[in-house]
Amino acid sequence: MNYETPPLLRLCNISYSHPGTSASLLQDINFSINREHVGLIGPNGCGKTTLFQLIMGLLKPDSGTILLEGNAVTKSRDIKKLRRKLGFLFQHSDDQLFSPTVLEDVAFGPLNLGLSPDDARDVSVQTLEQLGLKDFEGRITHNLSGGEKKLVALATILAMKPQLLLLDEPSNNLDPATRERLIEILRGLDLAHIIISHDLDFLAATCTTLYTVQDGSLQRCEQKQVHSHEHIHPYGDYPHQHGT
Amino acid sequence: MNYETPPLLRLCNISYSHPGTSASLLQDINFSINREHVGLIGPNGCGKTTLFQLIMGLLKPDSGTILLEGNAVTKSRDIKKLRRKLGFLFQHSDDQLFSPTVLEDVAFGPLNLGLSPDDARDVSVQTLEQLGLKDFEGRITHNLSGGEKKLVALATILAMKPQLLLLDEPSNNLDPATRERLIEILRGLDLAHIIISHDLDFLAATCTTLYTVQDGSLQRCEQKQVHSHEHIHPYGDYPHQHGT
Amino acid sequence: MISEPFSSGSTLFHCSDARVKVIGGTVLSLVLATTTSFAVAMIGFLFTSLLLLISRPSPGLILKRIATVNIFTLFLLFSLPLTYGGADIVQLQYFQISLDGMRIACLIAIKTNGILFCFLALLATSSTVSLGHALERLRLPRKLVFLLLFSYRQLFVIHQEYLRLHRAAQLRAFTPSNSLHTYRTYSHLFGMTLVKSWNRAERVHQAMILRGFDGRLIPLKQPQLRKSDYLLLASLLLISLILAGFSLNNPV
Amino acid sequence: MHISEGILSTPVLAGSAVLTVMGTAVGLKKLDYDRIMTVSLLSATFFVASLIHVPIGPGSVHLLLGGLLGLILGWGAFPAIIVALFLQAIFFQYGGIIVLGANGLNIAGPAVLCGLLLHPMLLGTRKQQMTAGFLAGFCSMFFSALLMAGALFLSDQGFLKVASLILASHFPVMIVEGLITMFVVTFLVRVQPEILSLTTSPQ
Ligand SMILES: Nc1ncnc2c1ncn2[C@@H]1O[C@H](COP(=O)(O)OP(=O)(O)OP(=O)(O)O)[C@@H](O)[C@H]1O
Ligand SMILES: Nc1ncnc2c1ncn2[C@@H]1O[C@H](COP(=O)(O)OP(=O)(O)OP(=O)(O)O)[C@@H](O)[C@H]1O
Ligand SMILES: [Mg+2]
Ligand SMILES: [Mg+2]
Repeated sequence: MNYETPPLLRLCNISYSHPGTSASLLQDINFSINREHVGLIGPNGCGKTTLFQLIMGLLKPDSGTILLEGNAVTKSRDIKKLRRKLGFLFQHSDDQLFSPTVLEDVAFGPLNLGLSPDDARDVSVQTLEQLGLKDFEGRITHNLSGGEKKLVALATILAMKPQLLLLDEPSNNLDPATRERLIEILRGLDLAHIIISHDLDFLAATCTTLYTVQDGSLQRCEQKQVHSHEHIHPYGDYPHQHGT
Repeated sequence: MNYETPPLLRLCNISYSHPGTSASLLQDINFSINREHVGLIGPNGCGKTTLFQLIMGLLKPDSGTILLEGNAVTKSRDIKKLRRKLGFLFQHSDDQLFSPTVLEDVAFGPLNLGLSPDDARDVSVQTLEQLGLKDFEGRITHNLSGGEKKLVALATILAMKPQLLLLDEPSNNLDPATRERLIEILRGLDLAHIIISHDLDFLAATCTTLYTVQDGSLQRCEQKQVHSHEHIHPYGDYPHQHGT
Repeated sequence: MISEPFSSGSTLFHCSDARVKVIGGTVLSLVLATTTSFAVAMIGFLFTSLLLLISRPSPGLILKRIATVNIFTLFLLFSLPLTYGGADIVQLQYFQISLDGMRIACLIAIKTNGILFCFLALLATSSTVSLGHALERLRLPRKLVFLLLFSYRQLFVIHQEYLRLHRAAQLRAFTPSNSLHTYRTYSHLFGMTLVKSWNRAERVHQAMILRGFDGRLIPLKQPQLRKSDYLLLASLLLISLILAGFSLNNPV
Repeated sequence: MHISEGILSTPVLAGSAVLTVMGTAVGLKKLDYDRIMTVSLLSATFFVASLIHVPIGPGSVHLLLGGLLGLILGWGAFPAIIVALFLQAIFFQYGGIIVLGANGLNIAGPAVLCGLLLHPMLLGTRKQQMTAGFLAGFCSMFFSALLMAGALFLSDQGFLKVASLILASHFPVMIVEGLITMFVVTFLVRVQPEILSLTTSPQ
């Protein structure tokens, strides 16, 4: 047992409440992930985004430890290291993009990691190509459509070569076509991920394990056999999708 | 035929393109509504929100007329009258709430309509109660959660007693419970509405007619009989919903 | 974060009409600001300290505010005696200490804090919104009051927007340093915030006119002046008048 | 950059208050209700700038960006800055009510002046735009510091040395303000030029 390599990320007894609130939002969260594809569901305001912020070191847990490859993340050096290995896609892409053009935005992370401007550009161009955003380099980020922004935000993260993706409601506000494309992309990446979503079909297509946050605790859903239930609505002839 | 009362709202041959763009976004839109419950679908960026802005007089059509109860809306007096009868719920509630507290925000419209502060307060309190937001009066609007903001934004509109609601993606970012509540509320209101949404189940629950915007034109979907198709995904035992 | 920590409470000042506090506070501050008399400044300082005590602010916060304001006062207290010059010079080893400079620095320290206490006790005990409406009823230009109320309302939204962008930069390994890259990054963060505000302005404006807005903000609460308000105003004005009289008769 | 209460002499307070009232009046007069929302939001954004700390040498300074506001709003920057200063007084007790006139004049005056004078340069080449941006940031800060020093000196001749000390200590800040304003200007030119009134926006 002791000779096993520790998991990439592990949460031990994490508890948290927002300053100024009395009841604790998250209680004794235990969780570990190595190379899995995990989905995370739960009602609005139950603390899903907060959990991601705790993991990324944007919030400090009231108690408990976060372990990266077996080492507790405590000092700001550790947090920096953790942030290099984990990529966090925000719930709102608008909050994530701030450079004038797409290329500059994608190259921002690699530049901060110490790459030369030329290398940073190469990495960025590659990443954009990988996501099918080849001609986007010169586009003004602010003018992109919602779906395009989401994909570019994903590119800014992938360009930093993370080992684990934290995606916060990635399929929100996407039209069916863009949503399909995102599913294809996520399946094509050979990366561990945790996806928050209210869209169960999206999770079914991208994840193998599902957790729920409810009343402050994180629980793994029993993996029952695939269920099938009937489903009725009008206008079934219009090309449609469930759960956008 | 000529003795019939004209419909509440009617669009005749409306065409529009955003200034600076060459291709026209919307072309020859014809549409009328009286007391129906209408759903509106279409891909991202096809001009659904733009159509609402045209109706509300926030944008001026390149050609075509808008008729309110049979009278063309041209002068600013007509537009004012139209804006009293139609309530527009924005895609982003953040843009719609601008007063410090919920009560002040809801009372803003009634005050502008000339109600005395006391009457405006009464109307607002009533509206909030109707939406199940009774204890929200003193809350600071910018601290509300996304779902709460949406409901308060709806209250600000209902407080002005409109005859037709234009709702732009009202179910976005709502959790299943809040979404259900919104459906209940919309069904409980005895008001005509047009709802933009990517969420077909939501539309099925709240609308009787469905239109699509595609390639600039507005088309009514043929109302086929209710269809049923099988539907498979894992974790079916978790209480779930399709299309959030 | 931005907040108005002193505006909530139930003391005499929290319950008083904002118009009364604006007038009384401004007149009293004006007397203190223009006086050159040590005695008047001192009496005024003691009086406003009393006012501050009555408003019962939270001690930790109030000390912090007083400390920030007094950084400059401290700078003057150290620098003026060395640089002021004048006739009264005391030689202290290598330093020439100007007694005039010392006197001026002390006077400034007393006046600064006196006015600060007056502000904290009278104005900071009202919310910005009620101050805004008070200013409008005191006949300040309507457009100016509108600017005040609306920038106040949007402040929090814009600040949070900036903070989220800043956080996104941090998560992408951004570490500030003395470099062009750092300055460019801050410019982009701020520029994006600006662009968003600009576009939000249009949408919020639309939301307002859709709800019948025509340039006038109608307050929901129309506070009525009570007896205690008149009493407070009268006593503040009386004290100011007495101090002003003293101040004119004793220029030093 | 703010002068606190209790330092300036009565004539200086009165004189600057009069000028500030005049500047605000002009700004308000040129402002119609269609633009007032934009000015409110920019005023709030200007306030937020003062919460942004950028590193400089071993420490950090907060931004002012008055020159930028001047470029964007012209005379409208005057009331916008006054409102932001009033809010700063309420929230942080920077400055105060009685010195609002002096602080307003010191900051808004140069901002409007630089904005109006340099705006035509924005219509030129990229290099000219960058120069205009840098100068707007640098000069508005320089004149603000100069006015501040002047206000101190006019209040009491004995403040001469302290005032020049303050002026000198602001030089690095002027350079940072210049650089940041320059970068923000090029950002706006690329992302949304109508903010700088470089293209006719649909009104
Ligand atoms: N900075 C904060 N201070 C106080 N409370 C906060 C703060 N941020 C979030 N909250 C509250 O904490 C709760 C959890 O928020 P969180 O964003 O984690 O929810 P979520 O599960 O991501 O919800 P959603 O599905 O709507 O995104 C909410 O009730 C929210 O109002
Ligand atoms: N002010 C504007 N100037 C120029 N183009 C604009 C403007 N506003 C919107 N557009 C463009 O017009 C198109 C239609 O926008 P609209 O917001 O109506 O789409 P939508 O159907 O509501 O999409 P979504 O489902 O994403 O909300 C988009 O391509 C958008 O980029
Ligand atoms: Mg969330
Ligand atoms: Mg839309």
